[in-house]
Amino acid sequence: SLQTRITAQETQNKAHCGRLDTLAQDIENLNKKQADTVAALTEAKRKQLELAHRVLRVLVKQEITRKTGFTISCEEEQ
Amino acid sequence: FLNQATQVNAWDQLLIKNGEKIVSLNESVAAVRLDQQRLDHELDFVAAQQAELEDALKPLEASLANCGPVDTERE
Amino acid sequence: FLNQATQVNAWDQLLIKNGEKIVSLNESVAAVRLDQQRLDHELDFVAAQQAELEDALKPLEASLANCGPVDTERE
Repeated sequence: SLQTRITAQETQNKAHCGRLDTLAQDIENLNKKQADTVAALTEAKRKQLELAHRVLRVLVKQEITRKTGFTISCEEEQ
Repeated sequence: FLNQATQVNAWDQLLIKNGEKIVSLNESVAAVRLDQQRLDHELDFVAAQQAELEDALKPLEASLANCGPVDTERE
Repeated sequence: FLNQATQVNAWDQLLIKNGEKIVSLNESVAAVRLDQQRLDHELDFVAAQQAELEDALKPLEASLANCGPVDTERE
Protein backbone atom coordinates (compact mmCIF):
# COMPACT_ATOMS: atom_id res chain seq x y z
CA SER A 1 0.00 0.00 0.00
CA LEU A 2 2.95 2.28 0.53
CA GLN A 3 3.97 1.39 -2.99
CA THR A 4 0.41 2.20 -4.17
CA ARG A 5 0.67 5.64 -2.61
CA ILE A 6 4.01 6.24 -4.22
CA THR A 7 2.60 5.25 -7.60
CA ALA A 8 -0.33 7.60 -7.06
CA GLN A 9 2.07 10.37 -6.15
CA GLU A 10 4.05 9.78 -9.30
CA THR A 11 0.89 10.04 -11.37
CA GLN A 12 -0.09 13.21 -9.56
CA ASN A 13 3.29 14.77 -10.06
CA LYS A 14 3.23 13.94 -13.76
CA ALA A 15 -0.16 15.63 -14.03
CA HIS A 16 1.25 18.72 -12.30
CA CYS A 17 4.17 18.69 -14.70
CA GLY A 18 1.85 18.63 -17.70
CA ARG A 19 -0.35 21.37 -16.28
CA LEU A 20 2.70 23.54 -15.65
CA ASP A 21 3.89 23.07 -19.24
CA THR A 22 0.47 24.20 -20.48
CA LEU A 23 0.56 27.22 -18.18
CA ALA A 24 4.06 28.10 -19.37
CA GLN A 25 2.75 28.02 -22.95
CA ASP A 26 -0.22 30.19 -21.97
CA ILE A 27 2.06 32.74 -20.37
CA GLU A 28 4.28 32.80 -23.44
CA ASN A 29 1.22 33.45 -25.61
CA LEU A 30 0.17 36.26 -23.27
CA ASN A 31 3.62 37.78 -23.60
CA LYS A 32 3.31 37.73 -27.39
CA LYS A 33 -0.15 39.27 -27.26
CA GLN A 34 1.14 41.95 -24.93
CA ALA A 35 3.90 42.78 -27.40
CA ASP A 36 1.20 43.35 -30.03
CA THR A 37 -0.69 45.56 -27.59
CA VAL A 38 2.45 47.60 -26.91
CA ALA A 39 2.90 48.11 -30.66
CA ALA A 40 -0.75 49.17 -31.07
CA LEU A 41 -0.49 51.57 -28.15
CA THR A 42 2.68 53.11 -29.59
CA GLU A 43 0.85 53.69 -32.85
CA ALA A 44 -2.13 55.18 -30.99
CA LYS A 45 0.21 57.59 -29.17
CA ARG A 46 1.87 58.61 -32.44
CA LYS A 47 -1.53 59.18 -34.07
CA GLN A 48 -2.64 61.14 -31.01
CA LEU A 49 0.31 63.52 -31.35
CA GLU A 50 -0.38 63.99 -35.04
CA LEU A 51 -4.07 64.69 -34.40
CA ALA A 52 -3.30 67.10 -31.57
CA HIS A 53 -0.99 69.01 -33.88
CA ARG A 54 -3.58 69.16 -36.64
CA VAL A 55 -6.35 70.26 -34.26
CA LEU A 56 -4.14 73.01 -32.90
CA ARG A 57 -3.30 74.21 -36.41
CA VAL A 58 -6.97 74.32 -37.36
CA LEU A 59 -7.85 76.18 -34.16
CA VAL A 60 -5.13 78.76 -34.70
CA LYS A 61 -6.17 79.29 -38.32
CA GLN A 62 -9.77 79.68 -37.32
CA GLU A 63 -8.80 82.23 -34.69
CA ILE A 64 -6.92 84.30 -37.27
CA THR A 65 -9.86 84.04 -39.66
CA ARG A 66 -12.27 85.13 -36.95
CA LYS A 67 -10.13 88.13 -36.04
CA THR A 68 -10.02 89.38 -39.61
CA GLY A 69 -13.79 89.36 -39.65
CA PHE A 70 -14.26 86.50 -42.02
CA THR A 71 -16.55 84.57 -39.73
CA ILE A 72 -18.53 87.67 -38.83
CA SER A 73 -19.30 88.35 -42.49
CA CYS A 74 -20.37 84.75 -42.79
CA GLU A 75 -22.78 85.16 -39.96
CA GLU A 76 -24.08 88.46 -41.29
CA GLU A 77 -24.91 86.97 -44.61
CA GLN A 78 -27.09 84.36 -43.01
CA PHE B 1 9.66 1.23 7.16
CA LEU B 2 8.57 4.04 9.41
CA ASN B 3 11.13 6.26 7.80
CA GLN B 4 9.73 5.48 4.38
CA ALA B 5 6.19 6.18 5.56
CA THR B 6 7.29 9.57 6.87
CA GLN B 7 8.91 10.30 3.54
CA VAL B 8 5.73 9.41 1.66
CA ASN B 9 3.71 11.63 3.96
CA ALA B 10 6.08 14.51 3.35
CA TRP B 11 5.73 14.02 -0.38
CA ASP B 12 1.98 14.05 -0.02
CA GLN B 13 2.19 17.44 1.64
CA LEU B 14 4.47 18.73 -1.08
CA LEU B 15 2.14 17.49 -3.79
CA ILE B 16 -0.87 19.07 -2.15
CA LYS B 17 0.96 22.37 -1.81
CA ASN B 18 2.07 22.24 -5.43
CA GLY B 19 -1.48 21.47 -6.50
CA GLU B 20 -2.84 24.47 -4.61
CA LYS B 21 -0.20 26.73 -6.10
CA ILE B 22 -1.03 25.50 -9.59
CA VAL B 23 -4.71 26.28 -9.07
CA SER B 24 -3.85 29.79 -7.94
CA LEU B 25 -1.42 30.25 -10.84
CA ASN B 26 -4.14 29.10 -13.20
CA GLU B 27 -6.47 31.76 -11.82
CA SER B 28 -3.82 34.45 -12.20
CA VAL B 29 -3.22 33.51 -15.81
CA ALA B 30 -6.97 33.58 -16.52
CA ALA B 31 -7.25 37.03 -14.93
CA VAL B 32 -4.31 38.34 -16.96
CA ARG B 33 -5.86 36.93 -20.13
CA LEU B 34 -9.13 38.71 -19.38
CA ASP B 35 -7.33 41.99 -18.70
CA GLN B 36 -5.45 41.58 -21.95
CA GLN B 37 -8.74 41.25 -23.83
CA ARG B 38 -10.11 44.34 -22.10
CA LEU B 39 -6.99 46.32 -23.03
CA ASP B 40 -7.30 45.26 -26.65
CA HIS B 41 -10.94 46.32 -26.77
CA GLU B 42 -10.11 49.70 -25.26
CA LEU B 43 -7.33 50.17 -27.77
CA ASP B 44 -9.70 49.34 -30.61
CA PHE B 45 -12.12 51.88 -29.22
CA VAL B 46 -9.46 54.60 -29.04
CA ALA B 47 -8.32 53.81 -32.59
CA ALA B 48 -11.92 54.09 -33.82
CA GLN B 49 -12.32 57.45 -32.08
CA GLN B 50 -9.09 58.67 -33.60
CA ALA B 51 -10.34 57.71 -37.05
CA GLU B 52 -13.58 59.58 -36.33
CA LEU B 53 -11.70 62.67 -35.19
CA GLU B 54 -9.57 62.56 -38.30
CA ASP B 55 -12.69 62.35 -40.47
CA ALA B 56 -14.09 65.39 -38.71
CA LEU B 57 -10.79 67.21 -39.04
CA LYS B 58 -10.40 66.77 -42.80
CA PRO B 59 -13.26 69.04 -43.95
CA LEU B 60 -12.26 71.64 -41.36
CA GLU B 61 -8.72 71.64 -42.66
CA ALA B 62 -9.96 71.88 -46.23
CA SER B 63 -12.32 74.76 -45.53
CA LEU B 64 -9.72 76.69 -43.57
CA ALA B 65 -7.15 76.06 -46.27
CA ASN B 66 -9.48 77.94 -48.64
CA CYS B 67 -10.02 80.79 -46.21
CA GLY B 68 -6.38 81.06 -45.28
CA PRO B 69 -4.76 82.79 -48.30
CA VAL B 70 -7.55 85.35 -48.60
CA ASP B 71 -7.09 86.38 -44.99
CA THR B 72 -3.37 86.66 -45.40
CA GLU B 73 -3.86 89.05 -48.31
CA ARG B 74 -6.32 91.11 -46.32
CA GLU B 75 -3.89 91.66 -43.50
CA PHE C 1 18.89 -0.17 -0.39
CA LEU C 2 21.18 2.10 -2.28
CA ASN C 3 18.99 1.77 -5.32
CA GLN C 4 15.98 2.75 -3.28
CA ALA C 5 17.80 5.73 -1.88
CA THR C 6 18.68 6.89 -5.36
CA GLN C 7 15.06 6.54 -6.37
CA VAL C 8 13.94 8.57 -3.38
CA ASN C 9 16.40 11.29 -4.26
CA ALA C 10 15.31 11.38 -7.88
CA TRP C 11 11.69 11.60 -6.81
CA ASP C 12 12.57 14.38 -4.40
CA GLN C 13 14.26 16.25 -7.22
CA LEU C 14 11.18 15.91 -9.42
CA LEU C 15 8.92 17.35 -6.76
CA ILE C 16 11.31 20.20 -6.09
CA LYS C 17 11.58 20.90 -9.81
CA ASN C 18 7.83 21.34 -10.09
CA GLY C 19 7.90 23.66 -7.11
CA GLU C 20 10.60 25.74 -8.77
CA LYS C 21 8.65 25.81 -12.02
CA ILE C 22 5.66 27.17 -10.14
CA VAL C 23 7.75 29.93 -8.60
CA SER C 24 9.24 30.92 -11.94
CA LEU C 25 5.85 30.92 -13.68
CA ASN C 26 4.41 33.01 -10.89
CA GLU C 27 7.16 35.55 -11.52
CA SER C 28 6.39 35.58 -15.24
CA VAL C 29 2.72 36.21 -14.56
CA ALA C 30 3.58 39.02 -12.15
CA ALA C 31 5.78 40.63 -14.81
CA VAL C 32 3.03 40.43 -17.41
CA ARG C 33 0.58 41.89 -14.94
CA LEU C 34 2.88 44.80 -14.14
CA ASP C 35 3.29 45.58 -17.84
CA GLN C 36 -0.46 45.41 -18.19
CA GLN C 37 -0.95 48.00 -15.49
CA ARG C 38 1.51 50.32 -17.21
CA LEU C 39 -0.28 49.84 -20.54
CA ASP C 40 -3.60 50.48 -18.84
CA HIS C 41 -2.41 53.82 -17.48
CA GLU C 42 -0.93 54.87 -20.81
CA LEU C 43 -4.12 53.93 -22.59
CA ASP C 44 -6.21 55.93 -20.11
CA PHE C 45 -3.97 58.91 -20.80
CA VAL C 46 -4.40 58.59 -24.57
CA ALA C 47 -8.17 58.23 -24.18
CA ALA C 48 -8.33 61.36 -22.01
CA GLN C 49 -6.29 63.33 -24.54
CA GLN C 50 -8.56 62.08 -27.28
CA ALA C 51 -11.62 63.36 -25.43
CA GLU C 52 -9.90 66.74 -25.00
CA LEU C 53 -9.22 67.01 -28.72
CA GLU C 54 -12.81 66.16 -29.53
CA ASP C 55 -14.03 68.85 -27.14
CA ALA C 56 -11.65 71.41 -28.61
CA LEU C 57 -12.91 70.71 -32.09
CA LYS C 58 -16.63 70.83 -31.30
CA PRO C 59 -17.21 74.62 -31.32
CA LEU C 60 -15.17 74.95 -34.48
CA GLU C 61 -17.23 72.28 -36.17
CA ALA C 62 -20.39 74.11 -35.16
CA SER C 63 -19.17 77.47 -36.40
CA LEU C 64 -17.99 76.09 -39.73
CA ALA C 65 -21.23 74.23 -40.17
CA ASN C 66 -22.91 77.66 -40.18
CA CYS C 67 -20.40 79.26 -42.54
CA GLY C 68 -20.06 76.27 -44.77
CA PRO C 69 -22.85 76.91 -47.31
CA VAL C 70 -21.90 80.58 -47.68
CA ASP C 71 -18.31 79.73 -48.51
CA THR C 72 -19.41 77.28 -51.14
CA GLU C 73 -21.54 79.94 -52.79
CA ARG C 74 -18.66 82.37 -52.85
CA GLU C 75 -16.41 80.06 -54.73
